[in-house]
Formats: sequence, structure tokens, C-alpha cells
Amino acid sequence: MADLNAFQSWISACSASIDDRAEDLTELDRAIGDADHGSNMKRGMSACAQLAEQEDFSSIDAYLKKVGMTLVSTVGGASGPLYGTFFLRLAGPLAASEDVGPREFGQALRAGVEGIVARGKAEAGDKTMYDALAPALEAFDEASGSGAGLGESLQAAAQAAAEGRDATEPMVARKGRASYLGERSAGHQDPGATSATVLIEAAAQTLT
Amino acid sequence: MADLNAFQSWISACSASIDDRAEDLTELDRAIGDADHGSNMKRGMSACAQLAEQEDFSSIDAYLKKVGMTLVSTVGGASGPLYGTFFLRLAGPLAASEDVGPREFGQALRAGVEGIVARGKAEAGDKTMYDALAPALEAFDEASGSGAGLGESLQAAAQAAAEGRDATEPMVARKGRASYLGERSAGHQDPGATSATVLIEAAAQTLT
Amino acid sequence: MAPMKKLLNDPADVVVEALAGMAAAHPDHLRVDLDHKLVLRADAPVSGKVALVSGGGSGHEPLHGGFVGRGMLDAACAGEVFTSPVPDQILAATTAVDGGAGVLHVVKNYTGDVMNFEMAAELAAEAGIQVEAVVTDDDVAVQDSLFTAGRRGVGVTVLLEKIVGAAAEEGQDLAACAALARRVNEQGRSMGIALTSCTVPAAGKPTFELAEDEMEIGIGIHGEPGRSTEKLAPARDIAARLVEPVLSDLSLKRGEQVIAFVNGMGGTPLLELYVMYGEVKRLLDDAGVTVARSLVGNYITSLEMAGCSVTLLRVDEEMVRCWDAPVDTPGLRWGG
Amino acid sequence: MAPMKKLLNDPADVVVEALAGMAAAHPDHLRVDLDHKLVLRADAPVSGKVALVSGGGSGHEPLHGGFVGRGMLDAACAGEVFTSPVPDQILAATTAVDGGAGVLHVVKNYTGDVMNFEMAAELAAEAGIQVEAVVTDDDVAVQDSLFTAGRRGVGVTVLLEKIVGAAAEEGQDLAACAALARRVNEQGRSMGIALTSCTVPAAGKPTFELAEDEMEIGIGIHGEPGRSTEKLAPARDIAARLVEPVLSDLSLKRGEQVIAFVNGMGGTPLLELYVMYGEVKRLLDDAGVTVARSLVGNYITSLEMAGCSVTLLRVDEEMVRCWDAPVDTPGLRWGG
Ligand SMILES: Nc1ncnc2c1ncn2[C@@H]1O[C@H](COP(=O)(O)OP(=O)(O)O)[C@@H](O)[C@H]1O
Ligand SMILES: Nc1ncnc2c1ncn2[C@@H]1O[C@H](COP(=O)(O)OP(=O)(O)O)[C@@H](O)[C@H]1O
Ligand SMILES: [Mg+2]
Ligand SMILES: [Mg+2]
Ligand SMILES: [Mg+2]
Ligand SMILES: [Mg+2]
Repeated sequence: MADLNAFQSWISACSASIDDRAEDLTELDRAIGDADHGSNMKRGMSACAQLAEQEDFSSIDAYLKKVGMTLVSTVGGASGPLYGTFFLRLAGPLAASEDVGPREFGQALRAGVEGIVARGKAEAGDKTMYDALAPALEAFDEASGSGAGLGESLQAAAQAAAEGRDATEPMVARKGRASYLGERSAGHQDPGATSATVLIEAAAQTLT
Repeated sequence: MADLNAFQSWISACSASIDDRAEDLTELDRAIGDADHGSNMKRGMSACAQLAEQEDFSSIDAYLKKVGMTLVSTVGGASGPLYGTFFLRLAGPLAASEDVGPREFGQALRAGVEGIVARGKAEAGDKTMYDALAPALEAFDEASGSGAGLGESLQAAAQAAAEGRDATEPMVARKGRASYLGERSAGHQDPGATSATVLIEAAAQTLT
Repeated sequence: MAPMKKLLNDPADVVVEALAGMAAAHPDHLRVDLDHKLVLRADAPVSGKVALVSGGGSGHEPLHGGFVGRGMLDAACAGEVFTSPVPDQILAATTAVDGGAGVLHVVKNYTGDVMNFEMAAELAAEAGIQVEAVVTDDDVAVQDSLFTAGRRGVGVTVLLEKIVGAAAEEGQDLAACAALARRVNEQGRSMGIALTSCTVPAAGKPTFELAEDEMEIGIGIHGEPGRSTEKLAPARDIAARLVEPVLSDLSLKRGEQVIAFVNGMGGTPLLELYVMYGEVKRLLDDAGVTVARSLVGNYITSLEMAGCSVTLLRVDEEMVRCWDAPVDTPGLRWGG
Repeated sequence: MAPMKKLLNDPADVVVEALAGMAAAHPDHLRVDLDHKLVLRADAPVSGKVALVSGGGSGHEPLHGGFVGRGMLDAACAGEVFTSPVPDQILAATTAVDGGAGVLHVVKNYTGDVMNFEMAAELAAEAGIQVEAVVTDDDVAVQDSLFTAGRRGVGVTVLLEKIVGAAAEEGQDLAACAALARRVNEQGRSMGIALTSCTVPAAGKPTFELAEDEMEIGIGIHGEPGRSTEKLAPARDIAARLVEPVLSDLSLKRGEQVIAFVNGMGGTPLLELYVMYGEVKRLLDDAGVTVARSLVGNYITSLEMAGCSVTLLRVDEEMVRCWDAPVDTPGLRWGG
């Protein structure tokens, strides 16, 4: 079960991990994009990490909404509206919760991922963040469906996200900037799938 | 004694030597100027070398005037008006000659070098072409004064020009583009003194 | 990492400092909102006039901020370098310049730009502002298929902002401005080439690598690698590589009229751009295409990238009239 | 040698091909004489008007050819890249544009330019044309002493051509135009900095070397090395290094008015030039100097060199009036 504090730790952990990985993310984006994914995410996540200090949040969903709006307002590019929508939608199913268990988090995660699809129209295999998030969601549901707790289900999700991320390497991109490269996008791991995996891994460490 | 043919050979030899040395001259100009002395001189001298084919000249002085005007019209930069004036003035004392001996050539060379001074106001030690030409003129006069023929006097002049050229290396430039560098111009041989030496050396090979 | 060969202070501040510099340089023409990173017409909102708002990543100057002024844009939203602006900025711009006749968003077709402008338009609509968006997608280097994010918006954006800016100044309404904008976008195509990469200040090193003897054909304006890397070639061959796909994509026929636009990517001297224009003009002459108007210079750049793009816009009478109309911006200025 | 990263055909043809491209791009405004490598006002000679002729090495575009047109130059003579034009060209230009009121030669102070313009002026005088010459020498990086060829002519040349071009258009006579030109030159000073070198097409490799972490202070516009090579520094420090010597050489006092001109050397993005302008403006504010007008952009360049220069011109009323007057050239265009 995860409370507001745990969610705030999640976002702090996201920010810390993205900080560590910012140069790698930018490096991946240099290969098939425009060399800014790391700095975009770093700017956005560090703004989010400061929210808890700046404001007292009354609920998990209010906090996550603010995280979403902050990402929308600070990240820019493709990933800003996408991750922003993810957190905005994540908040919905958690409206009434003070302590979130695996079932509710599963619903929230589904809403978040569906939000990304609604905004970006990505399908499996398009070589986007969706290719990490879709398997993560599936693995989460499977684990929680067979009785695992929140932490354990998130560990399964993180594992699946990492596999999904690795699987983007040979893909030919069909969405976003990398799609301009056509066949030349193959052979490079997708930056968004990489950052998405970082977020799920951070969740596995903090939401237990 | 040198006739019109010999003067035309001189100019051909100038063009050939400048062609060979064009990259070196540009290289010297890169260090203390603007990296164009080689291409300037090459453009001008090859235009001059074609004059004999394009036109029948009735006299040495008409030919040298045309060389001067051609240099003025094609070289540009500082060296264009200077070398142009040199050949225009060289023509003057040879107005009546069909066969030029050391005495007349000495007068012509003096007029040419004075023309350069009139146009460019250079003094000895300013690190310019004058630092090769002034000693060349002096050596020529000394040799011819003690009875040497045209070829022999020009060999003495070429020797002195080369020494004058080498002596420009430690000088601090006070004229032309190199003067902008102040003390930093020291340690580099002057491109114009180098091309001037090429011209005198070509004379020593062709005017005998 | 060696420091960058750039004139800036902290790379994180480059966009805001450049905007402040712009405001200082053009006090009579422009106002900037440093919080939202907006460049605004000094006299905005212009009552009763359709307002044009554009924007995108910074690093393409003079696009878009340099095109704010009478006869062109009412506001430009500056994103971080090569990163689209965010909805808050676009909403603030839209609100600031709406003169009651509605706002046209001019959006280059990049996933990020499109999504951020979409979110802003949703918010503006909720606030009761009439917004239309037109997305430019003129880069023939990218296949417009289900398997890509569609063609990129490049050079046509400049021509569109000028032409539709004039239409708005003439008093055309939002629907007419949007229709004209879509017509311009449909009739314009571009193709670009890079000789060198560029360096995003925050990244600190070149976005891509090109060998000493290579060029990148079909480049975008963000240092995205292009269609193919090839050996360097003379200007006349490069011109053919750029003009032919544009001519064929537009199916331009003998006797048709175009605006021909040779655009520098930032690091290529004007001298070379004019050499390229000469080659482009020769190819158009050969194809029997008439150049009604032309534009040569650095208008939509990729920082200090060396290279150029060619844009052809098949024009009708209205487009030419609007092109010729007065414009008074830092980047394009003519007429009374 | 690896091929150059340049858009050209044979390097030997770059100037002529660029001029042909210019003529094609500006058919209503300009005429070019490819034999003499001249850019001429389409309507030259303008009867009864003093004509302005300038010129110099190519590679500084838009200077000078881009400043030909109503309100600025009547003709520009294009030398080879970084090499002054020859007397034949200057004489041909002078003859072509003389409208009976005499011709003003605007010459940048470089030994080659000065000598070639001098020879041309002698020939023009023989042909009965009234010629006055004004030599610009505004670069404070060079000491104006007996031990140099004098200060170089740089940024002030642009401001002078605009201001004196307007005076000629107003109908001022040759003596008045020459006097105004000398006043502008006396009241203007510049200083420049390079972050990278540039490559002359015919030479095929960079004119000078700068280490990855170095900049060259006091650079000229021909890739001549400058006053000193120093470690890279933030924009605010560079601005101080440029503005201070100019302020002190001009002895500018609190309350005085200037035109402030931040000029790009060619390879520096506009984004950075605006950052620099912001810093320059701050320094002028601190010094109590008022900016009457400003200009930011690539106007007198060194091919693709990265860097910039700062020019300050102490202005009087006439200069400001002439600055504001209409101008219609490819490189500067405003007013009706
Ligand atoms: N339509 C889309 N749907 C989902 N994800 C997308 C889409 N387009 C791009 N992305 C993701 O966004 C990432 C790039 O983000 P970022 O570099 O921050 O934005 P930009 O491409 O605008 O510079 C890609 O690696 C990809 O995972
Ligand atoms: N005032 C002068 N008098 C004599 N020679 C000069 C003068 N100024 C320059 N020079 C010579 O000209 C040479 C440079 O010629 P060049 O490179 O062709 O012209 P530019 O300096 O205009 O590029 C210098 O090396 C120097 O020898
Ligand atoms: Mg990116
Ligand atoms: Mg030189
Ligand atoms: Mg981006
Ligand atoms: Mg030169």
C-alpha cells in the first residue's frame, strides 16, 4: 500500500534517476532524434520533485495532477504532453484513495497508458515509450491478478518495461522524430522507452 | 643583352615559378595575412604569360607596360597595384631599346622599385617586398658597375633578394596587413618579399 | 568536455537572454514576455484583426520571433532550443493577441509541436477564444505515409507566415486566413541538405557526425539525420538533388509560377547561397517554371549548421499580392 | 586535401556565380556586370544625384553588393574572396553610376583597397569624373600609429553606407556627402572577436588555427589573426572586452547617443547575437550611453567565421535622420 508520501518519494526517485541518466537519454536521442530528451526530462522531473516542498497536497490524485501539469508546462517536445497526460490520467482512478493497493494502481496505470495512446496514437512496435509501457502494464496486471502486492507487481512491470525497452532497438520507428530516419532508425534503443523504464523502475523502488 | 623574346621568357618563367610556389606563398600569407598571396600572383602572372600569344608586341616597353596593366587588372590586393606599378615603371627607361644591357636594365629596375615606394610608402625594414627588392637593386648596380653583364648582375641581384627575403623573417611588419599583428608578425617570412625574389630569380635565368 | 564555440553565458539561459536582447534591440516593434518566453507585437492585441501565433523550438532564428510585427505574426512562442514550446506559453500568447477575430496557430509538423499546440488550443477554446490551427508539412525528404509522423514543416512556414500575415492585415476573417494558409501549405514543398552538424547549447556537442567529405541529404532543421549520407558534390549537383524531388512532388508544369526560396541553415555564407540560387534558377528555367518572386538568405536556420534548403511554392494571384504587401518585422521588412 | 564544406562549383568561379545568382534573385532592384564583377542599381545612373561606389574583397556579404539600391550604394565592386577589387572594376563602376553630380568612393582601410581605389580615382579624374574618396578606419583592435597600416575599416562601413546613401538620396552634393561620411567615420569605432576561423574557397583550408577552448580577440574581417588569443569566456565577459575599448576610444560620455551595432561574422546564430546585444545594451546602460538606434545581424561577415563585432557610432541629428530614411536593398530594407 502506497500513501501520498510514497508517491512523493516515487517522483523524487524519478527525478534522481533521470538526473543520473540525462546524458544517456540525450545520447540516445542524438542517434535518432534531436539530442534533447535527457535535458527535457531532467528539466521537467526536477520541477516535479520540488512540488512537495512548495505546496501541501491534500491527496494523491491532486498531487499527481500537479505532476502532470508540471510536466506539460516544463518538458516541451513530444514527451512533455505524453508524460503529462500519463500523470494527469493516472490521477483519475486514485481520486478517492489515501492508500493505493495493486488493484487501484493497475487501473491508474491503464488509464495513464491509454492517455499516452490517445495523445500520441502510438501502436505496439512503433518504437516509442509505449513499447516499454504496454508490456509493463500487462506484466503488472498479470502479477497483481495472481495475488502479488503493489511492490512485487511493479517489479514485474519494471522487468517487462526493461525488456520492452531493449526490444525497441531493432525496431524501425513509425512515430515521432525517429520515424524520419526510416530504416536508419533501426539499431538504436528508443529514448522515450528508456525514460519510461526509468519511471517504472523508480515506482518499483518506492511504491511498495 | 636581352631582347623582346628574352623579356617574354622572363615573364613565362615568372609565371611557371609562381605556379610552383603558389601554395607556399599562400601559406606564408596565411601566417601573417589573409591567405591569398599565392592565388593572387598566380592569377596575375598566368594572365601575363598569355599576353605574348594573344598579341604581337612591337617593343619591350610596350610589352612591359601591358604586363604592368595586366597585373593591376588581375591581381588585386596590395600586391596588384605594387607589382603593376613596378612593371609599368620598368618600361619607361627601356622605351628606345630593342636589346637591353646591364646599364639600361639597372635604370629600369631603379624606376620600378621607386614606383613601388611611391605607391606603397614602404621603407627598409617594414617587412615588405621592398626588403627583397632594395638589396637586389643595390647588388645589381654594384655588379654591373664593376663590369658584370646583365645575367651576372641579375644573379647577384637574385642572391641579394633571397638574403633580403630571409631577413624579413624576424622583422615586425609596419606596412600592409601583417602590420595588424604587431609583434606577432615576427618569426614569419614576408610573402611579398618571397614572390619578389621569385621574379628576380626568374630574371636571372632568362635575361642574360 | 571542451567549452563550446558559442557566444552565451549559462547554456540554460540562452533562450531567455536572447529574448531579452531582442526586446532591447527592437523596442518600437516588439514586446517580450520573459516568463512565458513570448515575442509579441508591440501593439497587440490589434482589435478586429485575426491574430497569427506561431512558435517552436528556438535555434531557427529569425523564425519565429523575428517574424513578429505588422503584416506577419502577432506572437511567437519560443521553446527551448529545438524543443517545442509548452501549452502554457501558447495559451498565454493566444490570449494576449486575440483581438476578437480569432487566432490562427501556425504549427510545424513535429509530434511535439503538434501535441503542445493541440493542448493549448483545447485550453483556449475552453476560455472562449476561437482558434484554428494549420500544420505545415512541406519537407519532401520525409515520406508522408502511415509509417512516419508525416512530412516535417520547414521552409514553407516562412512563406506562409508572410502571406497569411498579410491576409490578416487586409482584414480577412479566421476561416479565410486558415483556408489560405492550408492552400499555401498544399502548394509548397521543400528539401534540405547539411554540410555540417550543429551543436545544441545544452548538449554541448554536435548532434550528428559527418565525415570531412560527406554531406547529409534530406536534413531537417533540428540536426535530425536526413535521408542519406553522401559524398560532397558541386553546387550544381546539390541543387539538382534538392530541386528535382520538389518539382516532381508538386507536379510543377511548364508555365506555372512559383516563389523560389533558397534558405541558409545558418552557417553557410550568403555568397554560397547566391551560388545555389543561380543553380536553382537555371533548373527552374530548364523546367519552364517561372519565378514570380524569390527569397535568398537565412530565414529558418538550424543554429550554425552549414547547408541550405530549397522551397518552391506554386503561387496564385492572391498569394503574390499578399507576398508583396508591406511587412515590418526584424527578419522581413519591406513596403511602406 | 578533403573537399571543402561549401556550396560551390569550381572555387575559382564562386564570385561570378554568386553575382549571377544575385542578379537572378533581385531582377527588379539590381543589375550586375559579370565582366567587371559589379553590382549596380537597376536605375543607375540617377541623374543629378551623388553616386556612392564601394567595394572590396568578396566574402563579407551582404556587404557591399547587398547594400546596392535606393538609399544606399549605387554600385559595388566585388573583388575575389578577401582580395580588393582592381582599378578597372572601380573605374567601370564609377563611370556607370556617375549621374553628373560626382561619385563618392567608400573604401575600407586596407592597403590593397586603398591603393586600388586610388588608382581608379586617378583614372576617373582623367576621364573628367569628379571623385571623392572616404576611407573607413574604425577597428580599435589595431593601433593607429606610424608603425601600422592604420586601423582597419570594419562595421562603421555599413552604417556609413546607409547614412551617406540617404544624404545622397536627399540631394546633398558631393562635398556635403564626403563631409558627412568623414564625420561618421570619425565618430564610429568597432572591435571584433572570432570563435572559429574561416576557409577561403581558393585556399581550401582554414586561414588560422584556434584550439577548441580558444577565441581570437581583435579579429579583422579577413581571417587575419587578431590582437591576442585567449581562453573562451562567457558572453558577458566577451561583451566587456569589445565594448570597453570602443567606449574609451570614442570617449563616450553619459548622456551621449549612439547607434549600437552587433554584427555577426557569418557562422554565429542570430540567437547568440541577440544574447550579445543584451550584454552590450547592459554595458551601455551602465555607462549612461543612450542607444538611439540599433542593428543586430550578419551585415559585414567573414564567410562562415563564428564570432561578432560591436560598433558604436556617436550620432547627431542628421545621422539619425539619414539612418531612418527609407532604404531598399537586399541587405537592408525599410521605409516607404
Ligand atoms: N506519437 C508518439 N507516441 C508515443 N511516444 C512518442 C510519440 N512520438 C514520440 N514519442 C516518444 O518521445 C520520445 C522523444 O521525446 P523528446 O526527445 O523529449 O521529444 P522530441 O522528439 O520532441 O524532441 C521518443 O523517444 C518516443 O519514445
Ligand atoms: N605598403 C606596402 N609597400 C610595399 N609592399 C607592401 C605594402 N603593403 C603590402 N605589401 C606587400 O604585399 C604583400 C601581400 O600581398 P597580397 O597578399 O597579395 O595582398 P593583400 O595583403 O591585399 O592580401 C605583403 O607580403 C607585402 O610584401
Ligand atoms: Mg528529442
Ligand atoms: Mg594577402
Ligand atoms: Mg526536441
Ligand atoms: Mg587579400
